Parts: sequence; C-alpha cells; structure tokens
Amino acid sequence: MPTIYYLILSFALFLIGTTGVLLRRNALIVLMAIELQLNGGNLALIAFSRQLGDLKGHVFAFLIIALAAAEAAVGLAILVGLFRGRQTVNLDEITLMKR
Amino acid sequence: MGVLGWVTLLPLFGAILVMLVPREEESIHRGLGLLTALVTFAVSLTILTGFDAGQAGFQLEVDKSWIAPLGIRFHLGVDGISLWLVMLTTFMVPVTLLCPQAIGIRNIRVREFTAAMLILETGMIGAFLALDLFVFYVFWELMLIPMYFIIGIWGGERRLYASIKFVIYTLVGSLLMLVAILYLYAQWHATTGGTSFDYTQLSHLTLPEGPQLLCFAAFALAFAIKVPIFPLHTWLPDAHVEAPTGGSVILAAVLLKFGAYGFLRFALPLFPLAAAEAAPLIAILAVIGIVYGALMAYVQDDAKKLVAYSSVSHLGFVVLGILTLNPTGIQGAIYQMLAHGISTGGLFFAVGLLYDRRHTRRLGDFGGLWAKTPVFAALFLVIILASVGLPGLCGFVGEFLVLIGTFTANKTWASSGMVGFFPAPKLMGAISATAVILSAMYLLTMYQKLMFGPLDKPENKAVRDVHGRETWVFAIVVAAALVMGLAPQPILARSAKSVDAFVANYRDRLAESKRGPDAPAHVYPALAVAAPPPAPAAPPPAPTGIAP
Amino acid sequence: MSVLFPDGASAGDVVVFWILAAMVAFFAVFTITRKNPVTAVMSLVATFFGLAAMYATLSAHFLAVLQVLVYAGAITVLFIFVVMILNREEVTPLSFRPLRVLGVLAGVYLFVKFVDVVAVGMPTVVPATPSDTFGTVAAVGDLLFRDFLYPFEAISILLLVAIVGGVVISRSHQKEVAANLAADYRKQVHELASHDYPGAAEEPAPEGHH
Amino acid sequence: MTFNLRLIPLLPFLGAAILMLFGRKWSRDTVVAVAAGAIAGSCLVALDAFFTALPLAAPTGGLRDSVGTWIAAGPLKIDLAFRLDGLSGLLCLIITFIGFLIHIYSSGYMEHDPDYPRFFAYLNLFCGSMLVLVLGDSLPVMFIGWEGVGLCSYLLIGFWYKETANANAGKKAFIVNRIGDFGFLIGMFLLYQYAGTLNFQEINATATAGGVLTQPLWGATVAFWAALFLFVGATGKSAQIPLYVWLPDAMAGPTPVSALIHAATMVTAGVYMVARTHAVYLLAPGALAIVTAVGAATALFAAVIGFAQNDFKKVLAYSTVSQLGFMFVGVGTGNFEGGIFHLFTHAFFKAGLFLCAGSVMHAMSGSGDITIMGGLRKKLPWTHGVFVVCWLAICGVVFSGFLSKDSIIAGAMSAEGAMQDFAWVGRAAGIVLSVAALGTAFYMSRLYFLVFSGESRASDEIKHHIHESPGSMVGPLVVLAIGAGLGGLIGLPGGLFEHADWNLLDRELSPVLGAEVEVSHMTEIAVMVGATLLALLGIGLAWLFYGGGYREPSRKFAAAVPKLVKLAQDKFRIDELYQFLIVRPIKRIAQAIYFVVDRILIDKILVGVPVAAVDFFGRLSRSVQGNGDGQRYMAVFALGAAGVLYFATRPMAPDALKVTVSGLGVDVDARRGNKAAPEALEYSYDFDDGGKPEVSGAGPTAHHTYAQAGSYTIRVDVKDTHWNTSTSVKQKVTVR
Repeated sequence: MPTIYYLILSFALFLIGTTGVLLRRNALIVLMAIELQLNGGNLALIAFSRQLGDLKGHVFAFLIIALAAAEAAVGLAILVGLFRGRQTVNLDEITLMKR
Repeated sequence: MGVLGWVTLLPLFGAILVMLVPREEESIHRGLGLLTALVTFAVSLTILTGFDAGQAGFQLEVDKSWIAPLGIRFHLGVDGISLWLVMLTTFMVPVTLLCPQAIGIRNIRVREFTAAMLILETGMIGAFLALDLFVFYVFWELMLIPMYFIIGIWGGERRLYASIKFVIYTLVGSLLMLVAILYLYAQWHATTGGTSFDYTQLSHLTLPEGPQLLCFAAFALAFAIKVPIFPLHTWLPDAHVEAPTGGSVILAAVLLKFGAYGFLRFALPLFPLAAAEAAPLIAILAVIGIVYGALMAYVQDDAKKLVAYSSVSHLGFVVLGILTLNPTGIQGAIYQMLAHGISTGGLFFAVGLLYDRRHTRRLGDFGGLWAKTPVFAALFLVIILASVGLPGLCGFVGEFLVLIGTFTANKTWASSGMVGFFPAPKLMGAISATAVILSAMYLLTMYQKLMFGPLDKPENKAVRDVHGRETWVFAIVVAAALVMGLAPQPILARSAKSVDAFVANYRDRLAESKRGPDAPAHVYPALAVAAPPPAPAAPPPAPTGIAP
Repeated sequence: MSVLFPDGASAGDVVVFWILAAMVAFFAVFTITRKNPVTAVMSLVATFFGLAAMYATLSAHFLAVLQVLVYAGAITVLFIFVVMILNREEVTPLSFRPLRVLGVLAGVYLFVKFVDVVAVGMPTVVPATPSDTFGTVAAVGDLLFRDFLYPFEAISILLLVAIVGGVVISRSHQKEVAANLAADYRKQVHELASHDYPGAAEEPAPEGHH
Repeated sequence: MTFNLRLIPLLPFLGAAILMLFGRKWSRDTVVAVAAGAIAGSCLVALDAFFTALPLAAPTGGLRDSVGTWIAAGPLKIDLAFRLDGLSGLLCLIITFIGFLIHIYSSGYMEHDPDYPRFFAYLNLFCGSMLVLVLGDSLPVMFIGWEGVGLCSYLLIGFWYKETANANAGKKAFIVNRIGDFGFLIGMFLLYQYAGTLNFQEINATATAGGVLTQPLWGATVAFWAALFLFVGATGKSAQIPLYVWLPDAMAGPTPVSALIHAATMVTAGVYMVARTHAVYLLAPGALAIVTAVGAATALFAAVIGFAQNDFKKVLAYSTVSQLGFMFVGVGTGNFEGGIFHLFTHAFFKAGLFLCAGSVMHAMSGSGDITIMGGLRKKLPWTHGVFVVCWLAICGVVFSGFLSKDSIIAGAMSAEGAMQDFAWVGRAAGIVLSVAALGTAFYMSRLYFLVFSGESRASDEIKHHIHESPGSMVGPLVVLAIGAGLGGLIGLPGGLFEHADWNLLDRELSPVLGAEVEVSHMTEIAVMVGATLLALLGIGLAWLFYGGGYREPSRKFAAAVPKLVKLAQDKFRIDELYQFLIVRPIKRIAQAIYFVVDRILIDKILVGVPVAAVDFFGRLSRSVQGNGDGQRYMAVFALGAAGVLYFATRPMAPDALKVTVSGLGVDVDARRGNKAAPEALEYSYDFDDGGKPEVSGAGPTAHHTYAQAGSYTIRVDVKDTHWNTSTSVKQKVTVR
C-alpha cells in the first residue's frame, strides 16, 4: 500500500485521541486517548521509514513506546494519588493548575 | 582543566557532597561546607602565585569547546581586574561559613543553606572569570538563584517580598543584557562570518553609534541595578534587611561588585563611544548616590538598613572611580570594591551577631553594650572605622584614590583631545568628599547607640561577648582590614598593568569609533578579523588588543 | 484504479490494510466513547493489536512484537489495575463544552487540510519492498546500540525515573509527615534548651548556633 | 642622610598593641611600665635623632626614612616616609617628653579606674599617631596621623562611655574634626591636581612665584584655594572659629588627656600643618590674611567666653582656644617661627595648668566648680607653686609666655614681608591680640584668685578630703613648671642684643621655614613693654574683682549687665545655633527624602506602574486560557494550531487590484505588490460579479472588454491549488 494511506490513518488515530482528550471527563480514559495519539505518531514514523527504507524511524518509534510506558506509569500513579486525595478522577472537578 | 576551572567548580562538587549527607547531620554539613570553601581558597591562592603582575592580558586561561555549533566555549581567564575580586570571593565565603550566625536565627535546613552558599560561590567565581559572554551569562544567572533561596527561605519576616523584589530587579536587567549579548553575537557573525561569544574576540567589534547606545543601555541597566546606582537601589535595603547574615555578607561583599565589574569588563570596552556619551550622566548619578545613600543611612533606625544604605554610598565611589577613566580612579574603584567587601561584610557580621543575641535590630533597643562585650566592641569599632575610611584601614585607600582620580579626571584626558568629558571634576569630587563627614555621622551615631551610654535595658545585661568561632570571624575581618589599609601596594601593583592597558585600550577604541560613528560594524584592530576561532593550541589575542 | 485499490498494490495487501484500518479506527473510537472503563481498556487493547499487525505488514517486525509486549501487555495491564482500584461508571462520559467542541472542530479542520495536502503532495506509488533484514531485531538493535546509544540510555534513565516517580507519588504519605513533625519538635526542644540567656524562651524564633 | 625614624612612632604603637591584647591580665605597674617605657623609648630615639643626626643633615632638608611605597596608582606615588627636620624634630621632642610626663602623671591620676590598661593603650596610640602626624613626609602620611589623633581623642573623650554626655562629646569632636578633614582633603587634592605631588618638600619647591600654583582659579590663585581648604582642616583640628565648638566639650575626658591632647599636642597640629606647607601660604597673602583674621577673632572671642566660665577645665579649654588663635596669627602673618615658638611654650604651661586642674579636682573629690573652691594655697602648696609659674607664663609675665607672645604680636605688627598689601590685617590682628592678651591675663588671674586665694567656699566634707596629690602627680607638675618658666629661653630675641646666635629656635627652624621675620628693635621693645603693662593691668583688674574670692566690683558688674554675663556663660549659644542651622535641618531633610523619594517615588511609582501593567496583561491572558482546566488548555492549543495553519496557507491576494481602463477594455493585475505570484496560484476573474467567472484558471493578469459603458464590480478569486485554499478581492470600476 502507498504510504499516504497509513499517514491518513495515523492522523485519524491522532484526531480520535485528541477528541478523547478534549471531551472525556474520566481522567483514566483521557490517558488512554493520549496513548492513542502516541500510537498515531508511531504509525506515521514506521510508514515513513518503510517508504524511505531507513530504520531510524523504527528507532524513534521504539523510543516513543518507552516514553509512552513511562508516561502511563507516572500518569496512572498521579491518578491514584489524586483519587486517594479527592475521591474522584473527574477532570471537571480537578483544577489544581488554577493559579 | 586549569586551576581556574578547578576554583570555579570545586564549590559545586562540594555542594553536591553536602547534599548527599543525610539531613540530620548538621555539624557534618557545616564542616563539609567550610572545608570545601577553605580548599577553594587554598586553590585560589595558587592563582595568586601563578599570576604574573607584569602582564596586562588574561592569564591561566582555560578554553574548552562547550557548544560547538554556536561557537560557545568554556573560556575562563584572569587578569589584574578580576584577580582580586576572585580572591575576595574565595576569602569571604569560608569566613561566612565559619560564622555561626551566617544562617540567621531561623536555623533550619543547614544542609540546603550550605549547598546554596557553595553553588553561589561557583556562580560568583565563574562570572568573574568567564571570558565567554554566554558562559558569563550562565554564571550570572547561577548566582541569582541560590541568593533568591537564601533570602526567601532563611530570611526575616518580609522575606518573600524581599526575595521577589531582588529577583525581579536583577532579572529585568540581566534579560536585557542577554538580548544585547545575542545582538553582539549576530553582529560578529555578520561582520566576520564566525560564530563566537568569546569576549577576547567580541571586544574588538566596533558597532555603529545607534546600536552601541542601545546595547550599552542594556548592559548598563543590568550592572547599574546590581551596583546599585541611585534610582535603582531600593531592592538593596529590603534584600539586606530580610536576608540572613550570611546572605547579607555575601550580597554586600561580592554580589554588588558585579555591577562595577561588569562596567569595567563589558560595558565600557565593548561600547566605548556610548560609554563616553553616557559617562557624565552615570557619574552624576554616582555622586548623587554617594550623598543620597549617606543621608538615608543617617536617618535609619534599623542597624541592618543603615549598613545597607551605607553600601549604596560606598559603591557610588566605585562607579565614580570607574568613570574617571584614568588609572588612579579605576585602581581606586577596584580597591574600594575590595575594601567595601571586607568592611561592610564585617559590619553585617556584627549586626548579625547583635540580632542573634537580642533578636532586634532597632538601635533604640541597645545601649551600653561595651561593658558587656569589650572584645566585640573593640573589633566592631575597627570595622566601623574601616568603613568610615580612616587612613591606615582599608576604607581610606579606595576613597582617596577615587577622589584623586576624580580631581584629575580631565587632566588625564586632555592628552587624547577629550577635554571636559568629565563634568566639573572638582565640584563632583568635593561633593563626593562630603561622604567623609556623613559616613562618620551615621556610623558613629550607630556605634554610640549600640555600644555607649548606660546599660539600662535589662535584656542587654545578658548579652554575651564573642566567643569561639565568632571571635575568629571578627579577628580575620579586622586583620584583613588592617593589612589592606597599611599595605595596599601589593594589591595595587598586581592590578596596575591591566588597568593601564584598560585605559589605553579604551582611549584608542574611543578615538577609533569617533572617527566613524555611523560606519558599519567592523572589527578593531583590523588584524583581529583574521584572528582564528580560539583554540587551546592558539590562544586568542589579549583582550585589550594593545601591548602596554 | 481507484482510491480504495491503488494500482501497483497486491490484492492481499489492500484487503489486509483495509481490514486492519477499519479495526483500528473502530476500536479507537470505541475506546473514547465507552462509559465503562473496562470496555474502554479492552477496545484499546484491540486497537493496539490492530496496529501491531499493521506494523508487521510494514515489515517492522521488531516493533510489531514490541507493540504487543509493551502496549498490549504492560501498559494495558497497568490500566486494568488502575481501573480496578477506581472503578467508576460515569453517567455522562462526554462533556460537550463549547470551547472543547471548538477544539475538536479545529482538529477536524487540521485533519481535512492534512488529507488535502498529502493527497496532492505524496507519491501514491507502492514503496519498493525492502531487504529481508529490514526492521528485524538485529537491524534495529544494531542501529540502536551504535548510532542511538545515548538516546537509548537517556530513555532508560527516563524509565527509571518514571518508576521511582510512580512509586513516590502513589505511596501514602502519612508516615513521613509524622516523622517530620517529630523531628521539628525535637529540634525545638533542643534549641530552647541551648539558649545562653534567660528570657529567650519567649522569643518567637529560637536561635541555635552551638 | 638616613636614620631609623620609623622607631619613633613604632614604639608607642607597639605599646598600644601589646596593652590592648594582654593588658587586661596584667598588674597596673606592668601596664604603666610598658606604656611609659614605650613613649620613653621613642623620646630617647627622638633626642638621639635631633641632637646627633640632625645637625649633620639639617642643610639637606633633614633626616628621611622611607618604609616603602604605600600607595601607587597611575601617576600617583606615595611613600610611607618620615622626615625629621628642625620643625618636626622640635614637635617630636615636645610630644614624646610631655607625653612621657603625662603617662607618669596618669599612673597616679587614673589609679582607681578599672579600665586602666585601655586608657594607657589609647595614650600610647595617640602618641604614635601624633608622631606620625609630625614626622609624615607627605600630606597623606600626615593625614594618617591626623586622623589617628582624631580617633584617639574620640576614644579618650568618650573614655567614660557610660555617661551619654561623654559619648556625645566624643562623637561631636570626631565629626567636627571630619568636617575639617573634608577641607584638608580638598586642599590636598587641589595641590595634587596642580602640583602633581603631595610630598612636602616637592610642594614647597613647586610653590614658587609664577609656578603652577599661581595660575588663576575661581577668581584667585590655586595656592589661595589650596591654602584656604587646608586651613579649614586646621580650624577643625586646632579648634578655631567656626569649628572650635568641640574643644570645650572635649573636657569630658580624663584630665591628663585634656592636658596632652587638647592642650599640648593635638590641637596644635593645625598650626604645625600651616607651618609645614608655609610655602603655599606665602604664595597667597589673601589666605594668610584670612588665617590671621580667624586667629585674632578666635583669640579674642574665646577669651571673652573665658571670663564667665565657672568650671576649672572649661576656663582652661577656652584659654587654649584663645592661645591657638595667637599661634594662628603668628603663622598667618608669615611669622612661622613665632607661631611655633608659642606652640612650644604653650605646650608646657598649658599642660602644667591642666595637670594642676587635675590635681585640684583630685583634691576637691572630682569637682571642677571654681565657685566652691578658694583658699587652696596652703592645702596644695606644690600645685599652687606650679600654677603660679604657669599662670604668670600664660599672662606673659614670666619668660616663656612673655617672649613667645611678644614675638607673635611684634611679627603681626611688621608683616609687610609676607602679607604684602594685606599687612593692615596683620597690624589690626596685633592690636586685637594685645586686647586678647589683656583678657587672658584677666580670666587666668580670676581663675587663680578664685581657686587659690582667700578662704575655701567648699562644703565641709569636701574640705575635709582636700589633700595634696601623690608624688607621681606632683613630679611631672614640677618638671612642667620648670619648662614653663624657662622654656622661653630657647627663643631669645638675640637680635636685640646683637647676638642672633642666642636664638636657638631660629637656628633650628630657619633652614625649614626660612629666615625669621625682620622686626625693628623699636617695635620689638614697644610691644614688649606694652604687652607687659597690659598683662599687669589685667592681673590688677582681676585682683580688684576676685582677689580673695568674689569682691564687690564683680558682684556689681554681674548685677549691672546680667544678660551679658549669662550670654558669655552660655558661650554665646553657638552650639544651639549650629544645632538649629545645620544638624537638625540635615536630619529633617534626610528623613523627608527617605520617605518621599525612596518609599513613595521609587518604590510606589517607579516600581508600581510597571507592576500594575504586567498584572493587567497577566489577568487578560489568563482569562483566555481559563481556570486551570487542562482540557481547556488543550482545546485552546488545538484552536491555535488550526488558526496558524489557516493563516499560513491562505494564498497571497493583493490588497487592491491594479485596474487600468482603456475605453471599454480593462486590464486587471492581481499580483501582490510588484512581485510575480507563485505558480501554484490559480486566478479566476468575474468582471461583473455575476457569479460565473468570465476568465478562470488564468495567470495573475487578465484583459476584458465590456459590452457597454457603466460601472462594474470586478471580483477575483485566488486559489492555492496546493493547499486548496482561496481568497477573493472585489473592486469597482467605471468604463465609458
């Protein structure tokens, strides 16, 4: 298949992820959506590296996967901490960044 | 890694070590911090021995590539101007760490305090030694942060206000300076095609008049705030009053010097024309500051605030001396910096001790302490007199030279066709000389209110004389004041060559940029265009570009 | 011949691609629309598997495996655990606030633009099949440990930090709070005891330089 | 010719250092031994230098001893060097000798003081500084001593620091002296700026008629201003109008201190300095005239105040001020030798008088109030004897005072040589001085009669305690009395007897200060006779008023003009005047500035305005990004990205079409500016805005011919095929 198909798919994934991040109340789901976005990025990278026959794309995808793992770990930990503190993971009720 | 590199980085390593020790071991923190500072001082002594007084240019240079693509190099070097300021730094920090009151009465987080002090030392030494504008800027900001914490964490009641004020004032200046530095970088690239932040190269770049004025303004603002020059001084009293003793001492003894040092090292040599045009204004502000600070000090009731304002007055002399632009005045300015570091540092130690004993700084709360603390009283008196500028103590030499320089300001410049660029030297000198009277007025008044008179307040009857490490701190300061007052020559001799070269270079550069004020940016002297990007193998030409 | 079936592509590839693409997209949408977190996680896993397969078709064998191991394995398990800790059914999963909807629309706009551009700009030919070693563990590992050693190390440190951070953040704090209080109290007592003049006990801030 | 002069000041300094470090642990005898030993040692060195080494070196400008370069910066170079010639040598001898005596005296006087070691440390420190002052080879080195003695006087006046009054007196002394030092410094700088040196010999060498120092400056010559500013310094140190106010208060210090510092040595530093820089003064007769006038005025003014003082030491203090006035008239009239001569004799008899005062107060259990004294003649025979000698000396009856005072007045009467067209000032000063001399005789005799003659007016228990002082105090008194009696002999006006060589002083000083002033025998003798008569007259008057206690005339007088007496007793309220005119205004102004400028102007306005601005914009932008809700940030971010893309990819359409009309035809140029549009752009032209473009898919320019005249709206759509975006421009045209 031509690379463009993969690219469009990857962007679609990213868009879906973004929508999730924007619209969901549940912080947990938001985290998942972020994972979707990252995967979209990965897909693009791999598609390109296939087109160019260059493995660097794979390496970056690898790094991104590791990063995603880290992000998930910390994010979920924060979530747990939050939940312990305020008994909710509803983002509408969590506005710590306010001033 | 040359000795300069070591002197710069040792305190940093020390700070890391200190942070590794568990929080409870406060005595270990103090000991380790003091040890590091002492080692640094010992190493810095080797700078002194390795320094060749007969040479004007930079010596003992360290020059390693740091961020190659941007041409940023870790370039350190010392000359007669920075030499003694570095020594002052490495001297004052151990004394401060030796002082039991350094951390103030909120005696918490000893580990963090010690580490902050050591990081601060690295920042200060690095900024004095840096010959790469980018590196200089990095160190310059590196000084800011620990001081912010020192004031903000260990300070007095209004510490947050004071620390924020300190940071904002300093940042406003330094960010503009960063812009100017980047502009220089761009201009250098445009002119020579090379990429370099290296002072020894950029100092040969002559900008057209307009950009010069702007860049000078940016630099001068940063330095004027640091000094501080008259209308920009109000952060100083607040910072001093709120900072813990150690913070005040370092702030007064070293940090303020960066303003003056910056003028000497960067603002004047890089932008000679703009400097010459702005000199009268700054000189007048300096004179105002001298009298103004003295008057303000005279009406303070808070001992620490009084000393802080006295700093404003004393540093006015420094700026004035620099702007006389003749060797005598500049030598005086440098010496005044050192003397002020010793004497005012000592004053802050003393006030800190009293605050530690009585938890008040109101002069009215004291009185008749001499009877209780004869030793302290005697040492304190010597420090006071040093600050008053009694000949034979450190304070006199600097003021004397600065005033002489002021009186002869135009005399030295008549030769280079700049008659009268310094406004009314006699008048300015006379006005600044009134500080002789005023300083005696406020300092002796303070001393009398603290030490003399009847011992009527019950709390004062319990005040204890200096003992243990305190005695050492004061003894060291007093000894330094005496030595610097009686034998200034060894110090002056080592800075003489560089200062002469500075003046000569400034004169040439000025004449040169006067020739073509609106000529496009160019490199002076022309040969410097061919100067290769500095490599350890082939060190760049001397900063002054002129063999004295 | 058509958008669905670009010429030069073998029928198998086309079919596999469309199936995987549909699956990925479908489960992705499913993930962000489910009320029940467990369902969401499950569909997330499905998405990951789809992607893994797609990587395989892109002859990124190593990453395909990695995708399954790390994403479908580790990360999902993490999610599952957390879901178990805080199992919350939401009444209304989505909150359509004006600004956010605008944000989504902006996303859509970007998507459309993107499609426009790549539709014009990208070559539609099928890339040449790479060598057999392309995307194998050996090849990627070789690159990773030769040219990308530092990034690799950096990311490993990042992981380490993440682990520690995760532990620190999520563990309960009561103990150390208590410890701090006790320490402060000891300090105060010690300082008050070490005063060298009477009447200092009333002083607000105790001194301590001994 | 070199000599180890540095020893002379060094020994006392060492003594001071040792006493400060260890004194507190030692017995009183050890302390005295160290202190007196140090000063005695330097006295011996000074004698050796003066009598063995100097005679050989006198012609070559005396002995010089350079310790090394003190300060060198740029062209400035100052050696830490000492010079001993006739002048400084004489001063050295006075300082070390009288200093030694007073150390001995103090050992008795301060017996009961707990701070014994501190006191002697200060005394030694003072002697050292004073020696540096006189031995200094250049103005800065002299300035070291100059400030050092100021410091010591500050410390010693405030020696009993528990009394706030004493501490204040000390502070006052120091600050007033600093005012003088300000003048000193300015004078020094002026000299350096023009003469280019600060070394006395070089300055005096430079100071020649037509030299650099005679060039005009501010309507006079450089020399004039330099001399004037230096003299300001002198007025501070030597307590002349207007800066004399600190000296009377300085009597708060222990009496030996008053004797040594505030009578014999330190206060004469000003006179010495003027003599040192005499060449500069000789260049500026105007300055000399001012010095003379100030001196004369001070002499008279202080004498008048002296009439009414009732404190033993206060009377002596004002008499000191007055006598210093005499000396300044001496140096001011170019009669430097006369001035120094009087300095010499005055040192002896005034020190003697003060020590007598100390001894008397010692006897009167510490009180110095002369109204309750009287009849001490028999009780204190030694003290009385010494006092008589010194009293007659200061009145100018016995040799020393007699000769020195006469030489001053005579010199003033014939000052044409030095003061040129200001000679009249000299003559006037001479007359004023004669009156002052009369005054001196009067108030000193008043003092004598009230204290020693008649019957005691003291209360019984004081009377009961009265006793002669111990030997350690009487001994020095006697020695001083001898000095006061015969000291004058060194300055015999040998000229009168055709034996110029009798004048030892002249032999020592003339190499330094130039030849003595020529005074005709006529004036000399006239002045001698006149002055003596005046002195006797004064003594007579005093006897009339106070002989054996307060007599009728004095009471009558006091009753007649009570206001005047009160005024004189209040020292004419000069202190209050200064307070009112200078001290308080400065403080008020400073306070005002502090609050207005620092607190309000800078901190509130200069800082507040930018802060307010920043705050405002901060709130503004925060309201956009919302309330800490992360998702909202994300949304704004997405919008931002979309916006950027949108604006970045719109084709560049012209702001206004360039339309050129020719008849019915129009040429439209839709290029932006004058540069050709990029290829990717497609233009479609709708010339009547009718919805369907006449020309499409064309380049940036197009031509169209309308069917009939009229006004149309041209609409151009610009399409970017790459980004697939478009913009459109409209414009009206009228064709006819």
